[in-house]
Order: sequence, then structure tokens, then C-alpha cells
Amino acid sequence: MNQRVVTLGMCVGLLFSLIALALQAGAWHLPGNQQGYEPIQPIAFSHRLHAGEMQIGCLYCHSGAEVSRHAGIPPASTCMNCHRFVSAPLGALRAEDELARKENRKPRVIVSPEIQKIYNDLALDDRLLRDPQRTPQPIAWTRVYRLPDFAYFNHSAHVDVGVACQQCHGPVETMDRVRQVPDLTMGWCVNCHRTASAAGVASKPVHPSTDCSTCHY
Amino acid sequence: MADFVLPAQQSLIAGNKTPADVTRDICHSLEGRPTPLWWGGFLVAFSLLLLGGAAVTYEVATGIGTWGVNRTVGWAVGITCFVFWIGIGHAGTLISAILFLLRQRWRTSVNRSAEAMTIFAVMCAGVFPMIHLGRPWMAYWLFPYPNTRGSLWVNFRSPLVWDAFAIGTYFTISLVFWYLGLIPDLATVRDRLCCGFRHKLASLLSLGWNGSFRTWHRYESVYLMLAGLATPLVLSVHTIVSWDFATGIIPGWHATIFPPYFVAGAIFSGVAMVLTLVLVARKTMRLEDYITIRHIDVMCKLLLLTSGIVGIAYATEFFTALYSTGPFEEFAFLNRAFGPFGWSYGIMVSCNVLVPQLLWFRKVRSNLWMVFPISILINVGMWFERFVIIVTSLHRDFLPSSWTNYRPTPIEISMLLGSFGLFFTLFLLFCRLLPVVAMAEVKGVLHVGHERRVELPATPPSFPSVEELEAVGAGTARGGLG
Amino acid sequence: MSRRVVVGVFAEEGGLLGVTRAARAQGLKVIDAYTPYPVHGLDSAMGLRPSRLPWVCFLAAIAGAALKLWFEFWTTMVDWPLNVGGKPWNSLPAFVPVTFEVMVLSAGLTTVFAFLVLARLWPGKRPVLVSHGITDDRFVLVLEESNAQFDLDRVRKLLEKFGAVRVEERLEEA
Amino acid sequence: MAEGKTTKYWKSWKEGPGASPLVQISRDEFPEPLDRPAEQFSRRSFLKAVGFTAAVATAGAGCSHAPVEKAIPYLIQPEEIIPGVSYFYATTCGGCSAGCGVLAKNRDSRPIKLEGNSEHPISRGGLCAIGQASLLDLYDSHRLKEPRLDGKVASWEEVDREIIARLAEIRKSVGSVRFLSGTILSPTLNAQIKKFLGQFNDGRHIVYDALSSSAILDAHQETHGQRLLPHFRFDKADVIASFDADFLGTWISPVEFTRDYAAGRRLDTKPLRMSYHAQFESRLSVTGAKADRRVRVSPQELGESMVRLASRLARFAGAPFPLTVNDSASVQDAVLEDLAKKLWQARGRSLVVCGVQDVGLQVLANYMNELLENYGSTVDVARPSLQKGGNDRELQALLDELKGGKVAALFLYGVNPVYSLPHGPQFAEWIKQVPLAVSFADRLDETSAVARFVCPDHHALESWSDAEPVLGHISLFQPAIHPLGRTRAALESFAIWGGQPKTAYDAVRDYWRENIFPRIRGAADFQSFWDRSVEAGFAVVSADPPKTTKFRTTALRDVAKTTVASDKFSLVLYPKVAMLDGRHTENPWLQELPDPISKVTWDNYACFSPRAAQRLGLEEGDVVRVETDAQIGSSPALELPIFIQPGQHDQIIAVALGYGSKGTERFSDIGPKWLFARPDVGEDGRIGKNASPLLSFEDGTLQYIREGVSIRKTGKRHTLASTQTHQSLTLPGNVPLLGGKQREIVRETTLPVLVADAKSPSSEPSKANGLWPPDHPYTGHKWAMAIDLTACTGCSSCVVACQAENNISVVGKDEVVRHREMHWMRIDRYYSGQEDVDVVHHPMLCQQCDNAPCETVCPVLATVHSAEGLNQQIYNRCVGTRYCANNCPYKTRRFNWFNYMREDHLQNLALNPDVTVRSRGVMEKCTFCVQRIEAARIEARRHDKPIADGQIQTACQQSCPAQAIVFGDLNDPSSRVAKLAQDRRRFGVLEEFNFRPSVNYLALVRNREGAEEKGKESQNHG
Repeated sequence: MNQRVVTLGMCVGLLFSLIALALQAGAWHLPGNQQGYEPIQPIAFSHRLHAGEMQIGCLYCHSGAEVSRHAGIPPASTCMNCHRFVSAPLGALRAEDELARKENRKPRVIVSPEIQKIYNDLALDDRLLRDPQRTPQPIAWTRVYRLPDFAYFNHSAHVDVGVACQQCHGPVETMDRVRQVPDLTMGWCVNCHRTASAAGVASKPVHPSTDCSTCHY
Repeated sequence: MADFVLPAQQSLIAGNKTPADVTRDICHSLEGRPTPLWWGGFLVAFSLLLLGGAAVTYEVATGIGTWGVNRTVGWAVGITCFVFWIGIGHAGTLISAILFLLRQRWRTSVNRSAEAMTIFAVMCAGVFPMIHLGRPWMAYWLFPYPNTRGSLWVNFRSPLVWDAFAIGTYFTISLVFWYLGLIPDLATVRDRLCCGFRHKLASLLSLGWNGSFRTWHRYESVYLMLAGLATPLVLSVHTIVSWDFATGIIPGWHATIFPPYFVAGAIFSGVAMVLTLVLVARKTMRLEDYITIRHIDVMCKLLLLTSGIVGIAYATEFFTALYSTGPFEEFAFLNRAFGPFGWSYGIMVSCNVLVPQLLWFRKVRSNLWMVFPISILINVGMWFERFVIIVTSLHRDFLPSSWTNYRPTPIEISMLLGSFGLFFTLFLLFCRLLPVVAMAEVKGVLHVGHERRVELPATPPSFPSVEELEAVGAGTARGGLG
Repeated sequence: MSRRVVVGVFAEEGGLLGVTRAARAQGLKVIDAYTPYPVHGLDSAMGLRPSRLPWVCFLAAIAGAALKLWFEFWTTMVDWPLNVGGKPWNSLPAFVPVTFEVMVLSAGLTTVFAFLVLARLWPGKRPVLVSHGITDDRFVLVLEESNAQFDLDRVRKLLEKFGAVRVEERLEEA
Repeated sequence: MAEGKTTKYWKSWKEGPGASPLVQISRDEFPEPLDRPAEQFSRRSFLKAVGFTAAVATAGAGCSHAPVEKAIPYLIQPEEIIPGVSYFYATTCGGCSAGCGVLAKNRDSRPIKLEGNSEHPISRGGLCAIGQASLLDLYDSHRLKEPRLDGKVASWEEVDREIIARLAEIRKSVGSVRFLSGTILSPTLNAQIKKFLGQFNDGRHIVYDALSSSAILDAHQETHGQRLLPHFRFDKADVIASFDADFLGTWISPVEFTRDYAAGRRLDTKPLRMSYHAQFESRLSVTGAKADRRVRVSPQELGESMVRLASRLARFAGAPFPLTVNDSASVQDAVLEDLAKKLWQARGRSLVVCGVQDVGLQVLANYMNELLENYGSTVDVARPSLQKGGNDRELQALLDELKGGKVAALFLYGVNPVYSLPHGPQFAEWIKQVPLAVSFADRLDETSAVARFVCPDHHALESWSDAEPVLGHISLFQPAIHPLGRTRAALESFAIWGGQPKTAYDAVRDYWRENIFPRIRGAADFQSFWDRSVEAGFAVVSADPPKTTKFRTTALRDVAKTTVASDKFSLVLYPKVAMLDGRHTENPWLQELPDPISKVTWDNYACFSPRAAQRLGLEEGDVVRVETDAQIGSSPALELPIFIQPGQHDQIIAVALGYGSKGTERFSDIGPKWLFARPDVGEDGRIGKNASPLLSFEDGTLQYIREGVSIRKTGKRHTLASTQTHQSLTLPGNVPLLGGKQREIVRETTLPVLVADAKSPSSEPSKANGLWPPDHPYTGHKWAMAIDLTACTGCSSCVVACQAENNISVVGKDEVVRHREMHWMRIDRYYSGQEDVDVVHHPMLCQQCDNAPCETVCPVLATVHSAEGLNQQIYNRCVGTRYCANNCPYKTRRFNWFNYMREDHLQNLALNPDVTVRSRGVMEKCTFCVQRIEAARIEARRHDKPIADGQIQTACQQSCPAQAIVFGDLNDPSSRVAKLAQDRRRFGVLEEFNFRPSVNYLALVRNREGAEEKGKESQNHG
């Protein structure tokens, strides 16, 4: 009699644990699948701000994407194109001006800490001139999107036929910190190649190959 | 096979055994302490196993380069051992399944150990394709499973995939078949013991067997069906193994004769191995009454037959090669016999074709001191057959510029020894842990050749009349009830 | 509910065979027989119908083979066709070996599984032995006391006539 | 190589547009490009990660995180550099003194591959094995990174201070300053040295080539009154008679000569035209292997045959022949008569060359060329070659000076005399006595080890310089990478020591402004000329020819007749294609490159003819002691393993120079380390033995032949690492019945036969359909290759080019002995005939079969066919069953038996970032340089125009000096490869098996009478 009870209890327990597992399954990744990877970067650069609000095109900074296999991370000099003049958020500058007018003095140069990092890495002094004492330090960003070495990917091949950056990188212009959106598995690549050859890219017909040697050599 | 049927009046089991005797004899050897002979054998086997284990570990950690193989001879001792062990395995299935279908009742006393041998041999064989991979940890890629690669499946045109399935199936089915046969005997063991590890193990594995005849009834039909499945299976497995070579384009591999040739060879080597083991088991486990001279004799005849088939295959290969007049084909075989590896070809022919001819003589067959070495020699010869096929065909193929030589490294040799270590370790453990003779089946054939103790009435007895019962005296009848 | 049964223990397969035939001949209900090995001819004596397991085996084989064959076609021709050594997309001959192996595998395993289910055998099951020595050298016949006019003495005599070493009457939990 | 076509060659960033205030920084961050591009490095350790660890990870729970990887961008990105895009800098090869033009393929500011510069006037597209491999020297961790003083690392300041001080002393005291160098091609450097030495009242510049052609120059001194080396024009020669000159292998300028030679034997003209080439030599050289008529003569008979030939030519010319001709009939008479006729008929279009270091014979050669009116046509003395300027007489003088301790300052540039001179050890002593001994060696070789000052020069790819291989053809060096160490260009060193410091760049530029620019007609301003030159990598300018007198017959002299005792041998010291004088002995690619003839790697050895070996009862690998008699001062001896070389004269022993140097000790750990590994170096810890002690000086020239050498067995054995152990297409004799059967693998025929069946249709590829329906039409591209066996000389540059392009590992001697070399492209070499063997060189690479046997058997689909007919190999899918390699009829697949790739951070900079580095346990093979195909495809799509024929060049094709390899699209009927597929000479190897190989071969043709029995033999297997 009580044996039956025990059995019943066990079955119920099993059922519950199964349901629990099913709920977990979504979060489960195969080893090497970095989907959702969102590392902290040395400089809190916000794509939302630059690409989203400021409407700066992806290729302005990642110019390699058009011509090279690497989209490339922009050199600090590219940042300086703007940040030679823009050194802090508008609000902060305004506030400083206000303060200065009150205390009727010349407004001080306000540099936001993140932008200051660029200046430091370039070994620039506060007048943005090369400081001979210091040596420039390259900025070590943390890579988010990484393919294994045995898979060859060429940005230009995709950008040139009109594949939108977001198609692989997701809505970067809405992210403060960049996150890996797709799982970057081979299946993900191959299926895109298959559908593209059927549907075309940007309403142009394309013929992406699914030969192994398209990516592996 | 007709000549293997024993005359009915001859008894299969010596010494007028009753079922009880059978149970006692077989189980006794399990319950007693192991003999020094057993210990000796076990220690040797186990140390070989350790040696092999070390070699494998080193090879997997360092690279296939630790073998003697090279750009031209990509396979050698490893695959030789694989084919060899698969071959060994086949005799087990042959004896247990094919002879069962052929109603060869003499098989009962050897089929258990034969099946065990099959399983252990397949285990040994299975090790080699694994460790001879460049990246063994990727071995699971040989099986088609849904994956994140798009999905990328396997190449069903590749004999290696066929192999994976064949070996897998073969191992599973053999195991099930073996276990099925064990269930009643495990029950026997269980019921002889009151407690202890063996008892627990037996009770767990005997699935609560209670000798119900309704179960026996189903049991027999299942057993028959498995035997029916195992028979084509065993043929298919070695056929597929032979296709590893026959589908290749290498002269000396690319031959349509391979499947029958390999199957015959497999049975040949397998029976030889059974013989070796049975002779050992017979001595060490004191089973002379169950494994009689007659069993040995029958298996020797089987050897003689298969040796003949193998011999014909050797001749045919040469004939077809020379008849083909393809320079590469012709050369492959002339090189096989007269080239740098001629010596191995010599060993192969003498051990597999010449030596077994001795078995034509009853004297030889009945003299175990002759049979034992012959069976060993045959095993040696069959190992070399595979070596010859693999290495001599590869080392000089099409372009003379890439001809090379081959010399095994100590690592490979240790693996070869290790596989024997594994095999015998497992077998000796089996002798200690499980009944080596299928008791239930033997009991079933005890009466063969003995007049039955009880005459069955020709017709069912007429129901006794009341008077008769009265006459016997009903009074006593009640006594038993209560 | 429970029922009364008569248990006859024999030392020889012959006795069992004989008495089974006799008992059925006079309409006694044979519940089951217990033997250390499959006694030849006992099935007919007990009037058992041939097992239906062969059908299971056959169907499993067909199903396994069909499934595998379809899978091979699907993977090599439909899902991701790859040019392997210039071989045609449909390389049927190359698909035969695996198909065969899978057929045998599914047939074998299914049959055995079906058997275990039908025979109600599972690992660790505690055996119910009708008599000691069943798995050694004893042969047992179990008859049901079907109805009121079941005459125990007659049966006992019958059993003993065929050399029963022991005859007992038992209550059996159904 | 799409970039090559589309990008214009960049000048260095020094010239680059970006001159922003931040350029300085961009320069600063170049010293360590090594740590920057993370991705290239991780390529190296690919799959190793996927080894056990990953396997374990797989077993473990799913959410494992890969190690964090940093991506470090430039701070200031140089305008012309885009990460991941390759640029080509036109520069010059520093591998030897031939001065070929190369394009350095630069990726992320470092060169990753050298390619021949097709516009360069000397090499015109090809590049030899050494040139290809010189890239690896750049990244050699054993190169000196800073100057040394008294064997200790020093700063340039110290060194300069010391040297300048001492030079000042010497200027005061009248000390003699000697500058000993190999041939220096750089006019700038020469001028600077001249200027520098001019500051001293006794300064002399002695030029010495370890592989000397001094005799040729001396001969011209006597015959033409000018010590010069003519510029030989093999392309203009219809009949070539070569006396022991290995001009296709190692002589003066092999790439140029091979190119020209092949041009004369193209066989695509109507009517068929093919030059005739007769070779007289004692050992079997690469050139001899190509000869239409090869005559084995001992070094002693060589002069005799030259005299006989000359006398016949004189007879034809009706000129009196001043020399005595021994009129006893000789076996060669028939040959010589025939050759003389051919030469005479081809007056002005013929060429006689002689490689012997004997002024008398060289004069004779000049005489013949004079008779044949070759001067001015095939022998150019107006624009002579400057590739060999050595003067052995002056060298001898210097040696005497040194012996006498008369030298105050000795500068050693590009030479290693302690190693390469007969009396090296003494030389070392003498250097020690020199108060100011300065070496510019870039590594601590035998000489720089004893020199007090070592001022390492840049690698050719690191510095500005120039080269003038042929008068008026001036080639430029430009840096392709920022110097990796604190080395300094010799130009700068001299400028500093001379008192006017100047960068190499300025030095070269100024020299060009002053001396080169004026010599070019109709040039606008210097800047544009300079820009053009830098972009092209060279400039051709006018030059006033050296004043030569008319031919002086008086120079003719009788040739000394020496005879060797029958039990003695004469020793022939020769350079190997890969090693030359041993200057690249530390280059693993070259050490592992099989010799084109012997196919032996990682060793030198004593070559015996089969008969000689048989007579002495020697087996291959037996170590013998080569003993010289004491006639010339010392009597050095050498212990060498023997190698049995068919086609060699029975009276000689041939030993390669350039081995056994101290630097080779580094290779003791080149191979994988495991339980039963055998040493990769000899007992003395080095690769091979140094044979230069057996060199000798005779009447003012360095002698490579030594007579009266005896052999003693030592009983020792030494395994030679040969990549090919079976030499013939006939079945081995020990296999009965079919003893003499020929294999139909290489097709060979003769010119007459070819002309005869000119009408006969071409042998179409077999269209046999096999068993199954043709499911695989190749509609798009169909990549294919054609290899012309007539053009191929076996020089093996393709082998190294492939190795460089595809990241192919070096495995070391032991692995080669175990037949595990990794070369994807190999050159099979077969002999036919008995005594006078014919040689066939057969380049063998993956044939990309349409019915590939390897693909069918791979269980995991790691090798399948692409839609464009490529036999793909996917390394990351491979599990390593090696079934494919077994089933490959051509045995072109290579397996990674161990982890061969080494963690040498510097050396791995040479890896091609576009090609995966293979880990242990995977199969690899040639893929027709699929990375280049893909690059071209992407490039074509960007500019959406189709891929043009010839736009994709495989590495082997690009590098082939003979242009024997053609790659292209078979589906494009206008492509060269498609045309060649219709050629009469076309055949496919083993095509009767219906593998459908994508590589077509063009049969080997010898310009030889079909009537000759050799001709017959070649027909019946051709």
C-alpha cells in the first residue's frame, strides 16, 4: 500500500524536475557557444550614444569592413577626429560655462573621465599636444565576436553585397555595451548562406557558396 | 555440416550426470577458491593489460607518430589487430547461433564460453579503431547526430561508417544473446547461495527468474529469433570489415573475393581461438566431462574445412591478379610473396594452410598436445594474414616514388600484447564469476545417449476408477493435506 | 481473492510430461509448470499456443530498416547534398550495409524487450519459487482447484502415479 | 593573389602620405608589431585547444567560457595599412648574388611571403627555393639583435667609438685596411666602400665568392683585356654546349638562366622549335638531368673533349687551331662531331659555357664562342654580368698578408672565410691577430665568432639598398618591415665611421640622384623617376660598355693532361641547389628541401656511381673516410656516409659544400620529442660535414676538384633521410616474371617523334563514365592545372613556395627518415636507362580528382568536392582515420603525426594568416591555394568583374622560374589551362583508373634522334 504512495511521490518528483529542466534548457549553451557574451571594455564606449543618438555610420569607425576581412577596431586617432573638440557631455560643459559666468572667469576645460582615457593612451597633455615624457599605450579592447581560427570570415565579402551589419551583430545601435547576439555556430552561417541564395540580399540576387572551402582552409 | 551431427546413441556428456550433478559441478568451480593455475594466468594477462594501457595512454597523449606508420603505410598493426579480434569474435557467434539453428546439440557445453569470447574479442577489436584515430576524442563524429553545424551528417558511403554501425550492432546483439542465455543459470547460482556478493549479483541479474514454463516457452522462441538474427549479422559484420579494404582502390585490397574470404578466415581463426580457450578452461576448471574429446574432434574438423576455404582464397587472389594483366595488380601480389614482406606471407601460408593439414589424422585430432599448439599456430597465421593484406598492399602501391617500408615501434607491439592482456583478463574473470557452461542447456541434453529413467506411457493413462482408488486406500490420501 | 492450488513436485522431466498430459486429458486446469530447463514437448503437453513474439521481431525489423533507409536518403540527398568523390546523390548500394545493421539491431532489442515485458522479468525482481530446487533439478506442476467437485485424492493419486516426490495443497494470493 | 593585380606597390611609409604630428607615434609602435594582431597568433595554436581540454569541456557542463581575447588596434593607423589587407612591396632578393626581383607580400606591416617580380629584368617572375626561404631568415631568432664587442653585447655608441678611434690611429700610422666581401651588387655600397677605403693610404677591397667564377673573369682578362663576366643569354641560344656548368641549378644566376632556357624550349611554336642542349659533366647535376645529350666525362677528360670540340669548330671556321690535339680516337668523337655540326649551323645562336675553375679551359670556351660569333649575341660583354666579381688571386694575396700579420684593419662583409676557405682554422688565428677585425655578419658564424667587432647588418627585407646584377639593370631594396633587432645597415655604419652619418635611405637616394638619374634619358625630375623605380623595384639605365679588345688567340694554352690511378678517385665539391655555399644553412625550409637529384634532405654525403660502390663493396649509408694525399700542403680527410648516384662518372666522388657549419647545431631539437625519437643531427651535433677544407688553390683560382683521393671504410653507418627510396618506373628485379615491366606513369618522347605525329589528335582525358550517372556537372568555374614536364627542371622552388604559402611544418631528419615529410608539393625523380641514365622530374601534388578515391572513404565528410572541382580538405572536421591517405593513388596527402608547429613566436610571424595551422592528428594536402582563389573571388565581386585568366596564381606557379605550371579555369575555353588540356602532349597520371585528375601533364620531350635506343625506349613508354 504505502509502496504505491512512495512510487506516486517519486513520479511526481520526476515530473517536477523534468519541468524545471525544460525551463532551464533555454539558457543552456553548448561548449564554445558564447551567445550573450557582454564583456566590460577598458573604455565605456557606448554604441547607443554614437551609432544610435549621434547617427554615426558603422563604417565611419569600422572602415575595414568594406575592404578587409577584419572590420577592425578604430585607432585612437579616429576617436580624436571628434574628441579633439568634444571632451565632455554637453550638459557638463554648459554647467561649467554657467559657473564660470557666475564667478566671471574663463571656463575651465572639462574632460569626462572616459575621454580622458583616450588622451592618456595617446600620451597627450591637457592642451592635446604630444607629451614627450609619456609613451603612448595602445588600448586593449576585449573581443566580443570571435570565430575559431579554422573558420575564415571576410567582412568585405559580406558588406560589399549589402549585408547589413545588424544582420549578424544585432541592434548594436541600441546597446551601451556590445553583446554577442547570434550564437555564431556553423549552422547559423550555413543557413544564412542557404536562405540568401534563395531570397537574395537587399533584393539583389546573390550566390553564397556552401562549399566547405568557402570558410575552411 | 552434416558430418558434425553426432550419432544419437553417443552421449554428449560423459559420466552419467544427473541435473543435480551438473549444477554442482559447474557451480562448484565458481564457489571454490581459484586454482594457482588461474592466478598465474590472471597475473600474466593483467600485467599485459597494464602494459597495453600505458602504451595507449602515451600514444593518445603524444600522437600517432609513436607508431611506425608513415605517409604511405597509414594503417598497420592497429588495424591488423582490429580485424584479427573481430575475426576471433565470429566463432563465438557461429557456435552459439549457427550451430543452434543447425540443432548441433553438442554445442551446449561450449557455447557459453564461446559467446563470452565473442564479446571480449569485440571489445578488444573496438579499442583499435578508436585509438588509431588522429584525434580519438572526436570519435563520436562517426555517428550521425543532430548538431549545430548545419546539420552536418556523416558519409554513409564510407566503409568506416558501416564499420561503426556493424561493430556496434554486433556487440549489442552478442551481449544480449549471451545475457539471455545466462538468465536461467544465474537463477540457479542465486538459488544455491543464501547470501553474499555473488548471491546479490545473481539475484539482480537473474531478473527474478522462477523457471515458469510459460516463460521458458517464450524464452525459447526469443532465443531462436536472436540466433536467427545473429547468424546473418555475423556474416555481415566481417563482410563489412572486408569492405574497408575491398572498396579501397589499392591493388591487393580492391578484390571482390574479400567478403567470403574474410568470413571464412574469421571463422577459422575464431574456432582456433575457441579451441585454445576450451582446452585451457577444460584443464583449469576441471570440466573434462563436459568438454569431451568429441567436442575437440568436431572443432578440429571445422578448422580443417575453413582452412581449406582460406587456402583456396589465397590461390584465387593470385590467379585473378595474374589473369588481370594489370601491371599494378600483378605487382601487388608478386610483391606480396617475393617482396620485402615475403617472410610474413610465408608465415601466413604455412600456419593457415600447411599446418592444419595435420588435422586430417584422427590421431592428431585426439591428441590434445598436438591440437593445442596447432590452434595457437593458426591464430598466429591469421594475425599475419591481416598484416600481409594491409601492409604489403599499402607499402608499394601505384607511384614508386612513394614506396616506403614499415617497421612497428615498441608502442605498437605493446598495444598488440595489451589487447591479448585485456582479452584474457576478461575471460579469466568470467570463468570465476559466471557459469562457464550453460547448465540449463546441458541439463536439457543429459538424456541424449542414455536410456530415460522413466518410460512415458504410450497413451495418457486412463483415469483410475473409484474402485481402484478405494483399493489403494483413500485414507492415506488425506495425510498430505493440512 | 485467493485460490487453492495443488503443487506436484517431480524429480524427472518424464513424470512431469506424463502427468501434464494426463491432467489436461481429464480437464484439470494446469496453471503452470516449473522446470530447471526447457523440457522438450512440455509446451504441447500444456497446450501452449506458439508465442506471438516473432511478429514483434518482424515488425521491428521492417520499421528499423525503413527508418534508417529514409534517414540515409534524407541526409545525403535532401538535407545537405555533398559531392563525395563524384558519387551520385543517390548511392543506394552504399546505404545497404548500415540499413541492414540497424534492422538487425532494432529487431533484436525490441524482441528481447518485449519478452521481458511479457514474462514480467526485471532486474532485481524477487523471485517467487514454487519449490526449492526448481532451478536445479526439480520439476513442478501446479494445478488449480477449479471448482467444488475437484477431487483432491484423485489428483494426488494421479500425481503420485507419475512419480511425484511431494504433493502439496496451497492457498495462492492472486 | 588578387591584391597583386589591384593594389599599386607601396613605397615604405617613410614616403607615405600621412605626415601628421602623430606620425612619430605611429613609428614608435612599430618596434613591437609582434604583440599586436592577436588573431594571427591564435591561428598557430588552433585545434591544440580543441585537444584534450576541449574534449573534457565537452564532457563537462554546457556553459563553459572561452578565454578572453584582446584586440589591440593601432593608436595612429598608418594611412596605407589596413589590418587584414595584403600589400606588395617591390624589392630585391638578398638570398644570393644573382639579384632577382621580388614582391614582398605584406600583411599588417610584416612580410609573410616573397613572390617573383614578373617585370624585373633579371628574374622576370620566378624565384628560386632560396629566395622563397629567405623570408624565414628574417624571422630567425638566432639572428644577432645588437652589435657585439669582444663577444659581448654592446651598444652602437661603444662600438662606433672604439672603431672610429682605431681607424683614426690607422690613418696616422700607415696601416693597411682590407675589406673582404662577397660579390657586392649594390653600387651605392660599393661606392661608399671605395670612398671609405680612400681615406686610408693603403685600403683595398677584396672580393671573394665561396662559389667562385674567378676563372671566367681571368680568362676574359686574357682574351678580351677586361676582367669581366659576360652576361649569358640562354634565351637566344638554339644550341647549348655546357662543360660542367650547372646553369639551371647553382651557376651564377639560375633563375634567370632557367627562365631563358625554358623560353627556348616552349614547344608552343609552329613549327615546333626547341633548343638543343649537350652537357659534359662528371657528376649528375640538375642541368645535366635536363640535357638532350649528356656525356659522362671525368674532370680530366673534360679539357680533352673541349679541345677536340674546339679543333672541329676551328676546322669548320677554316681557322688554324693552335693547340695540339691528341688524335687517338675517342668514344666521344661521334658526339663531338655531331655537336660541332649543330653548333656551327647555329652560329651566333649557339652558346658554349664552362663551369670549371680553370683559366685555360675558360679561354678555350671563349675561343669557341668567338669562332661561333656568339660574342654580342648570346655572350654579352657590352652589358656584362656583375653577379660574380670574385678574384681568387687577390684573395690569396690577402691570405699571405694576414699570415704575415701585415693587416691593421679587416672588414668582413657577407663572407664566412673561417668556414668556407680551405685553411679556415688558420684564418681564425690570423683574424684574432688583426687589431681591428669587424664583421657585418647577421649571426655568430665561425668568422664573426672570432672577429672582435660584430656590427650586424639588416636583413635584406629590413633595409634600403640597391643592386646592379647586370650593368645598367639596377634593382632596389626597400624595407618591408621595421628592423626586428637593433641591427644597422652597413651603409649607415660606413657613413658613420667615414665621418658623415647618413641613413641608408638617404645614402641610396643620393647615390641615385647623382649617379643613376643622369644615366636615364628623357627623365623628368628625379622624384618621379625615383618614385617609379621604387614602385617597380628596379630601373634600367644606360651604361657605357667596358672597353674590350678584340679576341686574343694568343691566350690559348694547352690543357694539362692528368691521369688518376685506377684505385684513386677525383673529388668533386659541388654546391646544392638549396645550400649553395652554406650561407642559408640555418634555414630549416632549405635543410628539409629534398635535393632535386638525390632527394636526400638534412645531410651531405659522398656520391659514388653504382659501379664504383659495387667495386668497393659499399652500401648506401656506409660511412667512408675520404682521404686526400699530401701533394698540396695539408692533407685533410673527411668522414661521410655514401650515397649511390646513378649517372655519375665511376672515377669521381661528389661531395656537397655548405654543410657542417656551427649554426646547424640548433637543429638538434627541430623534430618532435618522444620516447623513441632519434637525433636529428649527426654525432658531432651538426647537419652534415664541412667539405671546404678539401678545397685548394691552384694557379690563382679556388679549385673545386681534387685529384688522387682515396677511400677507406670505417665500418660505421649513417642513415640518410631520403624522401624517395625507389628511383625507377620499372618493377624491381627481385619480383620475378615481370622483371622489366614499365609503368605508364610519366610520358616521355623525343622531338622527331613529336614532329612526326604532329597531325595525330590530342589524347583527350578519358570520358569513360564509370558506373554511375554524372550527377555533378561543373557549371561555374572548374579549376585545373597543367604542368609542362619539358620545362620543369626540378629546381624545387615550387616546393618551398608552397611551404611558405601554406604554413607547412618542418619535421626534422628523423621524421623524414620515417617517411613523414609534410611537403604538399613534391618532385618525383625517376631514372631510366642503365649507365647513362635519363632523368625525369615529375612534380606531384594533389590531383584534385573529380572521382576522388579519398573522398568516398572519409567517414566524417572531412574531404569532399567543391562545386568548382576542388578536392577540399577541412582540417577542423578531420578525425584522422588516414583512410583517405591510404586510398590516394598519388600519395599526396600528409598527416600530422605529431604537433609539428613550434611555439617560436618570431618564426611564426612568417605564417600565412589566411591558412589554418594544422594541429596533430589531422590530414592535410594541396588545395590549389584555395585561399588565393577565395581572395580573388571576393576581389572580383567587389569590382564586380569576372576573374580573369591568370589573375589567380598558385604559389608554386608563381614561383616557377621555368613557368612550367599553369593554373586556371577549365570551363573558360580561352584560358591557357583549357588550351593546354587540348595539347598533343597532354596526359593524366593513372587516368586509366578514371579518377579524373584535374592536373594535366605535358609529356617530357627530349631533343634527340628518335632512332637512338634511348629514344625508342622513351617512345615505348611515351
